[in-house]
Amino acid sequence: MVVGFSVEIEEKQNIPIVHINGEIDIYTCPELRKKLCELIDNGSRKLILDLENIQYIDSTGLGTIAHTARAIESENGQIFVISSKNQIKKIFKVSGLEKKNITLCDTETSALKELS
Amino acid sequence: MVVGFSVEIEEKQNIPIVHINGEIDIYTCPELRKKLCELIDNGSRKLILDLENIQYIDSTGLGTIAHTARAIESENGQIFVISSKNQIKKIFKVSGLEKKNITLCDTETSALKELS
Amino acid sequence: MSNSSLHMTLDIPCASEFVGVARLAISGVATRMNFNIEEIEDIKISVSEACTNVIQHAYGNITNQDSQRIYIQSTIYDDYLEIIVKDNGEGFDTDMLGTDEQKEKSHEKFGLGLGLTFIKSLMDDTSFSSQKGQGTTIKMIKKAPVLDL
Amino acid sequence: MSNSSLHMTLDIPCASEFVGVARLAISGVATRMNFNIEEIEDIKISVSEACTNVIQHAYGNITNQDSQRIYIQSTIYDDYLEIIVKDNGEGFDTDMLGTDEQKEKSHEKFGLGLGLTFIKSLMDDTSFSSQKGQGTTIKMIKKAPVLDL
Ligand SMILES: Nc1ncnc2c1ncn2[C@@H]1O[C@H](COP(=O)(O)OP(=O)(O)O)[C@@H](O)[C@H]1O
Ligand SMILES: Nc1ncnc2c1ncn2[C@@H]1O[C@H](COP(=O)(O)OP(=O)(O)O)[C@@H](O)[C@H]1O
Repeated sequence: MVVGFSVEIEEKQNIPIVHINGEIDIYTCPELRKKLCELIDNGSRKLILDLENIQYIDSTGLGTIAHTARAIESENGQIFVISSKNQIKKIFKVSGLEKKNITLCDTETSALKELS
Repeated sequence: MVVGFSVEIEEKQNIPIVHINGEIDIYTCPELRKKLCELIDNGSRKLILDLENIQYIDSTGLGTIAHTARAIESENGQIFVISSKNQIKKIFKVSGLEKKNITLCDTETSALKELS
Repeated sequence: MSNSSLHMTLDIPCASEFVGVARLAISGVATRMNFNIEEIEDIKISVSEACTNVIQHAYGNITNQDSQRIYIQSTIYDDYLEIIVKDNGEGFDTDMLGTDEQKEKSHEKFGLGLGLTFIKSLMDDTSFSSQKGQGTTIKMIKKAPVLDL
Repeated sequence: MSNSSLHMTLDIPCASEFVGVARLAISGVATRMNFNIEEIEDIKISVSEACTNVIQHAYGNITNQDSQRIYIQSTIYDDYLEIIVKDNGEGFDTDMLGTDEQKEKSHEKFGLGLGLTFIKSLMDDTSFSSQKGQGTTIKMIKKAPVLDL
Protein backbone atom coordinates (compact mmCIF):
# COMPACT_ATOMS: atom_id res chain seq x y z
CA MET A 1 0.00 0.00 0.00
CA VAL A 2 1.09 3.51 -0.81
CA VAL A 3 0.27 5.84 2.07
CA GLY A 4 -0.50 9.53 1.64
CA PHE A 5 2.21 11.99 2.63
CA SER A 6 1.57 14.44 5.45
CA VAL A 7 3.54 16.82 7.65
CA GLU A 8 1.94 17.90 10.91
CA ILE A 9 3.34 20.24 13.50
CA GLU A 10 2.73 19.97 17.22
CA GLU A 11 4.36 22.10 19.90
CA LYS A 12 5.75 20.81 23.22
CA GLN A 13 7.86 22.84 25.66
CA ASN A 14 7.91 25.58 23.00
CA ILE A 15 9.63 23.25 20.58
CA PRO A 16 7.95 22.33 17.30
CA ILE A 17 7.65 18.60 16.77
CA VAL A 18 7.29 17.82 13.07
CA HIS A 19 5.39 14.55 12.59
CA ILE A 20 5.99 13.16 9.12
CA ASN A 21 3.89 10.39 7.59
CA GLY A 22 4.45 8.42 4.42
CA GLU A 23 7.40 8.30 2.07
CA ILE A 24 10.07 11.03 1.95
CA ASP A 25 11.51 11.07 -1.57
CA ILE A 26 12.11 13.51 -4.40
CA TYR A 27 8.34 13.73 -4.95
CA THR A 28 7.30 14.57 -1.40
CA CYS A 29 10.41 16.51 -0.31
CA PRO A 30 9.26 19.92 -1.58
CA GLU A 31 6.32 19.86 0.84
CA LEU A 32 8.56 18.94 3.78
CA ARG A 33 11.10 21.60 2.77
CA LYS A 34 8.38 24.25 2.67
CA LYS A 35 7.12 23.38 6.17
CA LEU A 36 10.64 23.39 7.63
CA CYS A 37 11.42 26.76 6.00
CA GLU A 38 8.26 28.23 7.49
CA LEU A 39 9.28 27.10 10.98
CA ILE A 40 12.71 28.65 10.60
CA ASP A 41 11.31 31.85 9.14
CA ASN A 42 9.06 32.05 12.18
CA GLY A 43 12.11 31.92 14.44
CA SER A 44 12.41 28.27 15.48
CA ARG A 45 16.01 27.29 16.15
CA LYS A 46 15.39 23.91 17.79
CA LEU A 47 13.29 21.36 15.94
CA ILE A 48 12.23 17.79 16.53
CA LEU A 49 11.55 15.69 13.42
CA ASP A 50 9.47 12.63 14.17
CA LEU A 51 10.26 9.95 11.57
CA GLU A 52 8.60 7.09 13.48
CA ASN A 53 5.75 6.87 10.99
CA ILE A 54 7.59 7.25 7.74
CA GLN A 55 7.69 4.26 5.41
CA TYR A 56 10.69 5.42 3.42
CA ILE A 57 13.48 8.00 3.30
CA ASP A 58 16.46 8.42 0.97
CA SER A 59 19.22 10.96 0.30
CA THR A 60 16.70 13.55 -0.85
CA GLY A 61 15.12 13.49 2.60
CA LEU A 62 18.47 13.57 4.37
CA GLY A 63 19.47 16.47 2.09
CA THR A 64 16.43 18.44 3.19
CA ILE A 65 17.19 17.80 6.85
CA ALA A 66 20.87 18.71 6.33
CA HIS A 67 20.01 21.98 4.58
CA THR A 68 17.63 22.95 7.36
CA ALA A 69 20.29 22.15 9.96
CA ARG A 70 22.85 24.20 8.06
CA ALA A 71 20.50 27.18 7.85
CA ILE A 72 20.26 27.41 11.65
CA GLU A 73 23.79 26.26 12.49
CA SER A 74 25.32 29.70 12.97
CA GLU A 75 22.63 30.56 15.51
CA ASN A 76 23.16 27.43 17.58
CA GLY A 77 20.17 25.80 15.96
CA GLN A 78 19.73 22.05 16.43
CA ILE A 79 17.66 19.29 14.93
CA PHE A 80 16.65 16.15 16.80
CA VAL A 81 15.49 13.27 14.67
CA ILE A 82 13.30 10.62 16.26
CA SER A 83 13.57 7.14 14.84
CA SER A 84 13.92 3.73 16.38
CA LYS A 85 14.22 1.96 13.03
CA ASN A 86 17.55 0.35 12.19
CA GLN A 87 17.28 1.13 8.49
CA ILE A 88 17.03 4.86 9.18
CA LYS A 89 19.86 4.78 11.71
CA LYS A 90 21.94 2.98 9.12
CA ILE A 91 21.53 5.58 6.38
CA PHE A 92 22.16 8.42 8.84
CA LYS A 93 25.41 6.69 9.71
CA VAL A 94 26.36 6.24 6.04
CA SER A 95 25.58 9.91 5.36
CA GLY A 96 27.83 11.20 8.14
CA LEU A 97 25.25 13.85 9.02
CA GLU A 98 25.08 13.00 12.69
CA LYS A 99 28.39 14.73 13.41
CA LYS A 100 26.83 18.13 12.83
CA ASN A 101 23.96 19.78 14.66
CA ILE A 102 21.74 16.79 13.96
CA THR A 103 21.10 14.23 16.70
CA LEU A 104 19.30 10.90 16.40
CA CYS A 105 17.03 9.86 19.29
CA ASP A 106 15.01 6.71 19.83
CA THR A 107 11.97 8.42 21.36
CA GLU A 108 10.25 11.78 21.63
CA THR A 109 10.82 11.71 25.38
CA SER A 110 14.56 11.39 25.03
CA ALA A 111 14.64 14.16 22.41
CA LEU A 112 12.70 16.51 24.69
CA LYS A 113 15.00 15.63 27.59
CA GLU A 114 18.10 16.45 25.55
CA LEU A 115 16.60 19.79 24.57
CA SER A 116 15.54 20.98 28.02
CA MET B 1 4.93 -3.64 1.52
CA VAL B 2 4.56 -7.11 0.18
CA VAL B 3 3.59 -9.51 2.92
CA GLY B 4 4.50 -13.19 2.96
CA PHE B 5 1.75 -15.66 2.14
CA SER B 6 0.66 -18.17 4.75
CA VAL B 7 -2.20 -20.58 5.38
CA GLU B 8 -2.76 -21.74 8.95
CA ILE B 9 -5.40 -24.12 10.19
CA GLU B 10 -7.06 -23.93 13.59
CA GLU B 11 -9.93 -26.08 14.81
CA LYS B 12 -12.98 -24.85 16.75
CA GLN B 13 -16.10 -26.92 17.48
CA ASN B 14 -14.58 -29.60 15.22
CA ILE B 15 -14.61 -27.20 12.28
CA PRO B 16 -11.34 -26.24 10.59
CA ILE B 17 -10.81 -22.50 10.41
CA VAL B 18 -8.40 -21.67 7.61
CA HIS B 19 -6.58 -18.41 8.38
CA ILE B 20 -5.07 -16.94 5.23
CA ASN B 21 -2.49 -14.15 5.26
CA GLY B 22 -1.12 -12.10 2.37
CA GLU B 23 -2.20 -11.95 -1.26
CA ILE B 24 -4.27 -14.65 -2.95
CA ASP B 25 -3.42 -14.62 -6.64
CA ILE B 26 -2.25 -17.00 -9.36
CA TYR B 27 1.14 -17.24 -7.63
CA THR B 28 -0.06 -18.15 -4.14
CA CYS B 29 -3.21 -20.10 -5.09
CA PRO B 30 -1.51 -23.48 -5.54
CA GLU B 31 -0.52 -23.48 -1.85
CA LEU B 32 -4.04 -22.60 -0.74
CA ARG B 33 -5.51 -25.21 -3.08
CA LYS B 34 -3.23 -27.87 -1.64
CA LYS B 35 -4.24 -27.09 1.96
CA LEU B 36 -7.94 -27.11 1.12
CA CYS B 37 -7.62 -30.43 -0.72
CA GLU B 38 -5.89 -31.95 2.30
CA LEU B 39 -8.75 -30.89 4.58
CA ILE B 40 -11.33 -32.39 2.27
CA ASP B 41 -9.31 -35.58 1.82
CA ASN B 42 -9.26 -35.87 5.60
CA GLY B 43 -13.05 -35.76 5.66
CA SER B 44 -13.91 -32.14 6.42
CA ARG B 45 -17.24 -31.12 4.92
CA LYS B 46 -17.69 -27.78 6.66
CA LEU B 47 -14.91 -25.22 6.41
CA ILE B 48 -14.42 -21.67 7.58
CA LEU B 49 -12.08 -19.52 5.47
CA ASP B 50 -10.83 -16.48 7.36
CA LEU B 51 -10.00 -13.75 4.81
CA GLU B 52 -9.76 -10.93 7.39
CA ASN B 53 -5.99 -10.68 7.01
CA ILE B 54 -5.62 -11.00 3.28
CA GLN B 55 -4.40 -7.96 1.38
CA TYR B 56 -5.68 -9.07 -1.99
CA ILE B 57 -7.86 -11.62 -3.75
CA ASP B 58 -8.94 -12.00 -7.38
CA SER B 59 -10.79 -14.49 -9.57
CA THR B 60 -8.03 -17.07 -9.11
CA GLY B 61 -8.76 -17.09 -5.37
CA LEU B 62 -12.51 -17.19 -5.89
CA GLY B 63 -11.98 -20.03 -8.37
CA THR B 64 -10.13 -22.05 -5.75
CA ILE B 65 -12.88 -21.46 -3.19
CA ALA B 66 -15.54 -22.34 -5.77
CA HIS B 67 -13.84 -25.58 -6.76
CA THR B 68 -13.51 -26.61 -3.13
CA ALA B 69 -17.17 -25.85 -2.53
CA ARG B 70 -18.16 -27.85 -5.60
CA ALA B 71 -16.11 -30.84 -4.47
CA ILE B 72 -18.11 -31.15 -1.23
CA GLU B 73 -21.48 -29.98 -2.55
CA SER B 74 -22.97 -33.42 -3.12
CA GLU B 75 -22.23 -34.35 0.50
CA ASN B 76 -23.89 -31.26 1.95
CA GLY B 77 -20.55 -29.59 2.37
CA GLN B 78 -20.48 -25.88 3.08
CA ILE B 79 -17.91 -23.10 3.10
CA PHE B 80 -18.19 -20.01 5.28
CA VAL B 81 -16.04 -17.10 4.26
CA ILE B 82 -15.19 -14.49 6.88
CA SER B 83 -14.60 -11.00 5.63
CA SER B 84 -15.80 -7.61 6.76
CA LYS B 85 -14.14 -5.77 3.86
CA ASN B 86 -16.39 -4.14 1.29
CA GLN B 87 -14.02 -4.84 -1.59
CA ILE B 88 -14.18 -8.57 -0.95
CA LYS B 89 -17.95 -8.55 -0.52
CA LYS B 90 -18.16 -6.69 -3.81
CA ILE B 91 -16.22 -9.25 -5.85
CA PHE B 92 -18.14 -12.12 -4.26
CA LYS B 93 -21.29 -10.38 -5.39
CA VAL B 94 -19.96 -9.86 -8.93
CA SER B 95 -18.90 -13.52 -9.11
CA GLY B 96 -22.34 -14.84 -8.16
CA LEU B 97 -20.73 -17.53 -5.99
CA GLU B 98 -22.73 -16.73 -2.90
CA LYS B 99 -25.82 -18.45 -4.26
CA LYS B 100 -24.22 -21.87 -3.88
CA ASN B 101 -22.89 -23.57 -0.77
CA ILE B 102 -20.70 -20.57 0.01
CA THR B 103 -21.79 -18.08 2.66
CA LEU B 104 -20.17 -14.75 3.52
CA CYS B 105 -19.97 -13.76 7.21
CA ASP B 106 -18.65 -10.64 8.88
CA THR B 107 -17.05 -12.40 11.85
CA GLU B 108 -15.80 -15.77 13.01
CA THR B 109 -18.42 -15.76 15.74
CA SER B 110 -21.28 -15.42 13.30
CA ALA B 111 -19.80 -18.13 11.06
CA LEU B 112 -19.53 -20.55 13.99
CA LYS B 113 -23.07 -19.69 15.07
CA GLU B 114 -24.44 -20.46 11.59
CA LEU B 115 -22.61 -23.78 11.60
CA SER B 116 -23.77 -25.03 14.99
CA MET C 1 -2.52 17.07 -25.61
CA SER C 2 0.42 14.72 -25.64
CA ASN C 3 0.57 12.44 -22.68
CA SER C 4 3.59 10.35 -23.42
CA SER C 5 5.23 12.23 -20.57
CA LEU C 6 2.81 10.39 -18.27
CA HIS C 7 3.21 7.03 -19.92
CA MET C 8 4.66 3.94 -18.26
CA THR C 9 5.58 0.58 -19.79
CA LEU C 10 6.28 -2.56 -17.82
CA ASP C 11 7.54 -5.67 -19.55
CA ILE C 12 7.51 -8.81 -17.38
CA PRO C 13 7.96 -12.53 -17.97
CA CYS C 14 4.79 -14.54 -18.45
CA ALA C 15 5.15 -16.09 -15.01
CA SER C 16 2.85 -16.11 -12.02
CA GLU C 17 5.43 -14.67 -9.62
CA PHE C 18 5.50 -11.43 -11.63
CA VAL C 19 1.79 -10.64 -11.48
CA GLY C 20 2.37 -9.07 -8.06
CA VAL C 21 5.02 -6.81 -9.60
CA ALA C 22 2.49 -5.54 -12.16
CA ARG C 23 0.00 -4.94 -9.37
CA LEU C 24 2.48 -2.96 -7.29
CA ALA C 25 3.61 -0.81 -10.22
CA ILE C 26 0.07 0.01 -11.29
CA SER C 27 -0.98 0.81 -7.72
CA GLY C 28 1.89 3.32 -7.62
CA VAL C 29 0.57 5.03 -10.74
CA ALA C 30 -3.01 5.01 -9.48
CA THR C 31 -1.99 6.55 -6.17
CA ARG C 32 -0.51 9.51 -8.01
CA MET C 33 -3.92 10.12 -9.55
CA ASN C 34 -5.65 10.36 -6.18
CA PHE C 35 -7.82 7.31 -6.71
CA ASN C 36 -9.20 6.13 -3.37
CA ILE C 37 -8.30 2.80 -1.81
CA GLU C 38 -11.30 1.01 -3.25
CA GLU C 39 -10.67 2.31 -6.78
CA ILE C 40 -7.00 1.30 -6.51
CA GLU C 41 -8.16 -2.20 -5.54
CA ASP C 42 -10.43 -2.30 -8.60
CA ILE C 43 -7.49 -1.35 -10.82
CA LYS C 44 -5.12 -3.85 -9.19
CA ILE C 45 -7.60 -6.69 -9.62
CA SER C 46 -8.27 -5.78 -13.27
CA VAL C 47 -4.57 -5.69 -14.16
CA SER C 48 -4.04 -8.99 -12.34
CA GLU C 49 -6.92 -10.62 -14.17
CA ALA C 50 -5.53 -9.52 -17.51
CA CYS C 51 -2.03 -10.81 -16.62
CA THR C 52 -3.48 -14.05 -15.25
CA ASN C 53 -5.27 -14.58 -18.56
CA VAL C 54 -2.02 -14.16 -20.45
CA ILE C 55 -0.34 -16.73 -18.20
CA GLN C 56 -3.22 -19.18 -18.45
CA HIS C 57 -4.21 -18.83 -22.07
CA ALA C 58 -1.89 -16.82 -24.31
CA TYR C 59 1.18 -18.94 -24.93
CA GLY C 60 -0.30 -22.43 -24.87
CA ASN C 61 1.61 -24.01 -27.75
CA ILE C 62 4.55 -21.64 -27.95
CA THR C 63 7.58 -23.32 -26.48
CA ASN C 64 10.19 -20.56 -26.47
CA GLN C 65 9.89 -19.40 -22.87
CA ASP C 66 12.08 -16.35 -23.37
CA SER C 67 9.67 -14.75 -25.79
CA GLN C 68 6.67 -15.24 -23.50
CA ARG C 69 6.17 -11.76 -22.11
CA ILE C 70 3.40 -9.61 -20.69
CA TYR C 71 3.42 -5.91 -21.60
CA ILE C 72 1.60 -3.53 -19.29
CA GLN C 73 1.21 0.07 -20.35
CA SER C 74 -0.47 2.86 -18.45
CA THR C 75 -1.09 6.46 -19.40
CA ILE C 76 -2.40 9.15 -17.09
CA TYR C 77 -4.89 11.49 -18.73
CA ASP C 78 -6.61 14.47 -17.17
CA ASP C 79 -9.77 12.60 -16.40
CA TYR C 80 -8.94 8.93 -16.68
CA LEU C 81 -6.26 6.27 -16.40
CA GLU C 82 -5.76 4.04 -19.42
CA ILE C 83 -4.20 0.62 -18.98
CA ILE C 84 -3.26 -1.78 -21.76
CA VAL C 85 -2.22 -5.40 -21.17
CA LYS C 86 -0.76 -7.07 -24.25
CA ASP C 87 0.75 -10.40 -25.23
CA ASN C 88 2.26 -11.84 -28.41
CA GLY C 89 0.59 -15.18 -27.87
CA GLU C 90 -1.72 -17.39 -29.88
CA GLY C 91 -4.65 -15.06 -29.80
CA PHE C 92 -8.21 -16.39 -29.89
CA ASP C 93 -11.56 -15.89 -31.51
CA THR C 94 -13.30 -13.23 -29.41
CA ASP C 95 -16.66 -14.30 -30.86
CA MET C 96 -16.55 -17.37 -28.66
CA LEU C 97 -16.63 -15.25 -25.48
CA GLY C 98 -19.82 -15.97 -23.53
CA THR C 99 -20.57 -19.17 -25.45
CA ASP C 100 -21.07 -22.54 -23.80
CA GLU C 101 -17.97 -23.89 -25.49
CA GLN C 102 -15.84 -21.20 -23.86
CA LYS C 103 -17.40 -21.78 -20.44
CA GLU C 104 -16.60 -25.46 -20.70
CA LYS C 105 -13.01 -24.72 -21.67
CA SER C 106 -12.67 -22.29 -18.77
CA HIS C 107 -13.82 -24.94 -16.31
CA GLU C 108 -11.39 -27.49 -17.69
CA LYS C 109 -8.57 -25.07 -17.00
CA PHE C 110 -9.72 -24.51 -13.40
CA GLY C 111 -11.13 -21.10 -14.33
CA LEU C 112 -14.63 -19.79 -13.82
CA GLY C 113 -14.77 -17.44 -16.76
CA LEU C 114 -14.65 -14.69 -14.17
CA GLY C 115 -11.55 -12.78 -15.30
CA LEU C 116 -13.18 -10.68 -18.01
CA THR C 117 -16.39 -10.36 -15.98
CA PHE C 118 -14.38 -8.84 -13.13
CA ILE C 119 -12.54 -6.43 -15.39
CA LYS C 120 -15.77 -5.28 -17.02
CA SER C 121 -17.50 -4.68 -13.72
CA LEU C 122 -14.55 -3.01 -11.95
CA MET C 123 -13.39 -0.69 -14.74
CA ASP C 124 -15.36 2.05 -16.52
CA ASP C 125 -14.56 0.93 -20.04
CA THR C 126 -12.96 -2.18 -21.50
CA SER C 127 -12.11 -3.19 -25.03
CA PHE C 128 -10.66 -6.42 -26.18
CA SER C 129 -8.90 -7.35 -29.38
CA SER C 130 -7.27 -10.57 -30.37
CA GLN C 131 -5.92 -12.06 -33.54
CA LYS C 132 -5.05 -15.71 -34.06
CA GLY C 133 -1.28 -16.01 -34.15
CA GLN C 134 -0.75 -12.33 -33.30
CA GLY C 135 -1.69 -12.05 -29.67
CA THR C 136 -4.26 -10.36 -27.51
CA THR C 137 -4.67 -6.80 -26.25
CA ILE C 138 -7.01 -5.62 -23.56
CA LYS C 139 -7.52 -1.92 -22.97
CA MET C 140 -9.22 -0.67 -19.83
CA ILE C 141 -10.13 2.73 -18.55
CA LYS C 142 -10.83 3.95 -15.04
CA LYS C 143 -12.27 7.43 -14.69
CA ALA C 144 -10.30 9.77 -12.48
CA PRO C 145 -11.78 10.74 -9.16
CA VAL C 146 -13.70 14.00 -9.22
CA LEU C 147 -12.07 16.13 -6.55
CA ASP C 148 -14.18 18.32 -4.28
CA LEU C 149 -12.58 21.75 -4.48
CA MET D 1 22.02 -20.16 -18.25
CA SER D 2 19.58 -17.81 -19.93
CA ASN D 3 17.71 -15.62 -17.52
CA SER D 4 15.66 -13.50 -19.82
CA SER D 5 12.70 -15.44 -18.50
CA LEU D 6 13.32 -13.65 -15.19
CA HIS D 7 13.94 -10.26 -16.69
CA MET D 8 11.77 -7.18 -16.11
CA THR D 9 11.89 -3.80 -17.83
CA LEU D 10 10.15 -0.69 -16.55
CA ASP D 11 10.10 2.46 -18.62
CA ILE D 12 8.85 5.55 -16.77
CA PRO D 13 8.82 9.28 -17.42
CA CYS D 14 11.65 11.29 -15.93
CA ALA D 15 9.35 12.78 -13.30
CA SER D 16 9.50 12.71 -9.54
CA GLU D 17 6.01 11.24 -9.11
CA PHE D 18 7.14 8.05 -10.86
CA VAL D 19 10.10 7.21 -8.60
CA GLY D 20 7.66 5.59 -6.19
CA VAL D 21 6.39 3.37 -9.03
CA ALA D 22 9.95 2.14 -9.68
CA ARG D 23 10.36 1.49 -5.97
CA LEU D 24 7.16 -0.54 -5.77
CA ALA D 25 7.95 -2.62 -8.85
CA ILE D 26 11.46 -3.46 -7.68
CA SER D 27 10.24 -4.33 -4.19
CA GLY D 28 7.87 -6.80 -5.82
CA VAL D 29 10.75 -8.46 -7.64
CA ALA D 30 12.95 -8.49 -4.53
CA THR D 31 10.20 -10.09 -2.47
CA ARG D 32 10.09 -12.99 -4.88
CA MET D 33 13.77 -13.60 -4.17
CA ASN D 34 13.21 -13.93 -0.42
CA PHE D 35 15.27 -10.87 0.48
CA ASN D 36 14.46 -9.78 4.03
CA ILE D 37 12.79 -6.48 4.86
CA GLU D 38 16.07 -4.66 5.44
CA GLU D 39 17.59 -5.89 2.18
CA ILE D 40 14.45 -4.88 0.30
CA GLU D 41 14.80 -1.40 1.83
CA ASP D 42 18.43 -1.24 0.64
CA ILE D 43 17.32 -2.15 -2.87
CA LYS D 44 14.44 0.35 -2.87
CA ILE D 45 16.70 3.18 -1.74
CA SER D 46 19.35 2.33 -4.33
CA VAL D 47 16.86 2.29 -7.20
CA SER D 48 15.35 5.55 -5.97
CA GLU D 49 18.75 7.21 -5.75
CA ALA D 50 19.55 6.19 -9.30
CA CYS D 51 16.18 7.47 -10.57
CA THR D 52 16.54 10.68 -8.55
CA ASN D 53 19.93 11.27 -10.20
CA VAL D 54 18.36 10.90 -13.62
CA ILE D 55 15.68 13.44 -12.71
CA GLN D 56 18.16 15.89 -11.22
CA HIS D 57 21.07 15.59 -13.59
CA ALA D 58 20.47 13.63 -16.78
CA TYR D 59 18.33 15.80 -19.03
CA GLY D 60 19.51 19.29 -18.08
CA ASN D 61 19.58 20.95 -21.49
CA ILE D 62 17.33 18.61 -23.39
CA THR D 63 13.97 20.27 -23.89
CA ASN D 64 11.87 17.53 -25.45
CA GLN D 65 10.02 16.30 -22.37
CA ASP D 66 8.54 13.28 -24.15
CA SER D 67 11.93 11.71 -24.73
CA GLN D 68 13.05 12.10 -21.12
CA ARG D 69 12.68 8.61 -19.77
CA ILE D 70 14.11 6.40 -17.07
CA TYR D 71 14.65 2.71 -17.90
CA ILE D 72 14.82 0.27 -15.01
CA GLN D 73 15.78 -3.31 -15.73
CA SER D 74 16.05 -6.15 -13.28
CA THR D 75 17.14 -9.73 -13.74
CA ILE D 76 16.88 -12.47 -11.16
CA TYR D 77 19.89 -14.79 -11.11
CA ASP D 78 20.39 -17.82 -8.90
CA ASP D 79 22.50 -15.98 -6.39
CA TYR D 80 21.97 -12.30 -7.03
CA LEU D 81 19.60 -9.64 -8.29
CA GLU D 82 20.94 -7.34 -11.00
CA ILE D 83 19.38 -3.92 -11.49
CA ILE D 84 20.21 -1.46 -14.25
CA VAL D 85 19.00 2.15 -14.30
CA LYS D 86 19.58 3.90 -17.60
CA ASP D 87 18.89 7.26 -19.21
CA ASN D 88 19.49 8.78 -22.65
CA GLY D 89 20.54 12.09 -21.17
CA GLU D 90 23.57 14.32 -21.46
CA GLY D 91 25.93 11.97 -19.69
CA PHE D 92 28.88 13.27 -17.70
CA ASP D 93 32.54 12.80 -17.11
CA THR D 94 32.77 10.08 -14.45
CA ASP D 95 36.34 11.15 -13.67
CA MET D 96 34.96 14.17 -11.88
CA LEU D 97 33.20 12.00 -9.27
CA GLY D 98 34.67 12.69 -5.85
CA THR D 99 36.35 15.94 -6.90
CA ASP D 100 35.76 19.28 -5.18
CA GLU D 101 34.22 20.68 -8.34
CA GLN D 102 31.57 17.96 -8.30
CA LYS D 103 30.83 18.45 -4.60
CA GLU D 104 30.29 22.15 -5.19
CA LYS D 105 27.96 21.44 -8.08
CA SER D 106 26.03 18.94 -5.96
CA HIS D 107 25.48 21.52 -3.23
CA GLU D 108 24.27 24.12 -5.70
CA LYS D 109 21.60 21.69 -6.81
CA PHE D 110 20.48 21.05 -3.23
CA GLY D 111 22.23 17.67 -3.26
CA LEU D 112 24.78 16.31 -0.84
CA GLY D 113 26.62 14.04 -3.20
CA LEU D 114 25.03 11.23 -1.20
CA GLY D 115 23.18 9.37 -3.96
CA LEU D 116 26.06 7.29 -5.26
CA THR D 117 27.52 6.91 -1.75
CA PHE D 118 24.25 5.36 -0.62
CA ILE D 119 24.06 3.01 -3.57
CA LYS D 120 27.64 1.85 -3.05
CA SER D 121 27.15 1.18 0.62
CA LEU D 122 23.74 -0.50 0.32
CA MET D 123 24.42 -2.75 -2.68
CA ASP D 124 27.05 -5.48 -3.04
CA ASP D 125 28.46 -4.30 -6.33
CA THR D 126 27.98 -1.14 -8.40
CA SER D 127 29.31 -0.06 -11.75
CA PHE D 128 28.78 3.23 -13.47
CA SER D 129 29.19 4.20 -17.07
CA SER D 130 28.41 7.47 -18.77
CA GLN D 131 29.14 9.03 -22.11
CA LYS D 132 28.68 12.69 -22.94
CA GLY D 133 25.68 13.02 -25.23
CA GLN D 134 24.77 9.34 -24.88
CA GLY D 135 23.47 8.99 -21.37
CA THR D 136 24.31 7.22 -18.16
CA THR D 137 23.93 3.64 -16.98
CA ILE D 138 24.31 2.39 -13.46
CA LYS D 139 24.39 -1.32 -12.76
CA MET D 140 23.97 -2.65 -9.25
CA ILE D 141 23.98 -6.08 -7.74
CA LYS D 142 22.52 -7.37 -4.50
CA LYS D 143 23.52 -10.86 -3.45
CA ALA D 144 20.65 -13.24 -2.85
CA PRO D 145 19.92 -14.28 0.70
CA VAL D 146 21.54 -17.57 1.70
CA LEU D 147 18.68 -19.74 2.89
CA ASP D 148 19.09 -21.98 5.90
CA LEU D 149 17.91 -25.35 4.77
N1 LIG E 1 -4.57 -13.19 -23.31
C1 LIG E 1 -5.33 -14.19 -23.79
N2 LIG E 1 -4.87 -15.04 -24.75
C2 LIG E 1 -5.64 -16.04 -25.23
N3 LIG E 1 -6.90 -16.28 -24.82
C3 LIG E 1 -7.44 -15.48 -23.88
C4 LIG E 1 -6.69 -14.40 -23.31
N4 LIG E 1 -7.48 -13.77 -22.40
C5 LIG E 1 -8.66 -14.43 -22.40
N5 LIG E 1 -8.65 -15.48 -23.28
C6 LIG E 1 -9.78 -16.40 -23.58
O1 LIG E 1 -10.97 -15.83 -23.03
C7 LIG E 1 -11.61 -16.75 -22.15
C8 LIG E 1 -12.32 -16.02 -21.03
O2 LIG E 1 -11.40 -15.47 -20.09
P1 LIG E 1 -11.85 -15.20 -18.59
O3 LIG E 1 -13.13 -14.45 -18.60
O4 LIG E 1 -10.73 -14.52 -17.91
O5 LIG E 1 -12.11 -16.63 -17.96
P2 LIG E 1 -11.10 -17.78 -17.50
O6 LIG E 1 -9.72 -17.21 -17.53
O7 LIG E 1 -11.57 -18.14 -16.14
O8 LIG E 1 -11.28 -18.88 -18.50
C9 LIG E 1 -10.50 -17.67 -21.69
O9 LIG E 1 -10.99 -18.93 -21.28
C10 LIG E 1 -9.61 -17.77 -22.92
O10 LIG E 1 -10.11 -18.74 -23.83
N1 LIG F 1 22.11 9.99 -14.49
C1 LIG F 1 23.04 11.01 -14.42
N2 LIG F 1 23.19 11.86 -15.45
C2 LIG F 1 24.09 12.88 -15.38
N3 LIG F 1 24.87 13.10 -14.31
C3 LIG F 1 24.77 12.28 -13.23
C4 LIG F 1 23.83 11.19 -13.23
N4 LIG F 1 23.95 10.55 -12.05
C5 LIG F 1 24.91 11.21 -11.35
N5 LIG F 1 25.41 12.25 -12.05
C6 LIG F 1 26.48 13.16 -11.63
O1 LIG F 1 27.14 12.58 -10.52
C7 LIG F 1 27.15 13.48 -9.41
C8 LIG F 1 27.11 12.73 -8.11
O2 LIG F 1 25.82 12.15 -7.89
P1 LIG F 1 25.31 11.84 -6.41
O3 LIG F 1 26.37 11.09 -5.69
O4 LIG F 1 24.00 11.17 -6.52
O5 LIG F 1 25.15 13.26 -5.73
P2 LIG F 1 24.03 14.41 -5.91
O6 LIG F 1 22.94 13.86 -6.75
O7 LIG F 1 23.61 14.75 -4.52
O8 LIG F 1 24.76 15.53 -6.60
C9 LIG F 1 25.98 14.40 -9.65
O9 LIG F 1 26.15 15.65 -9.01
C10 LIG F 1 25.97 14.52 -11.17
O10 LIG F 1 26.86 15.51 -11.60
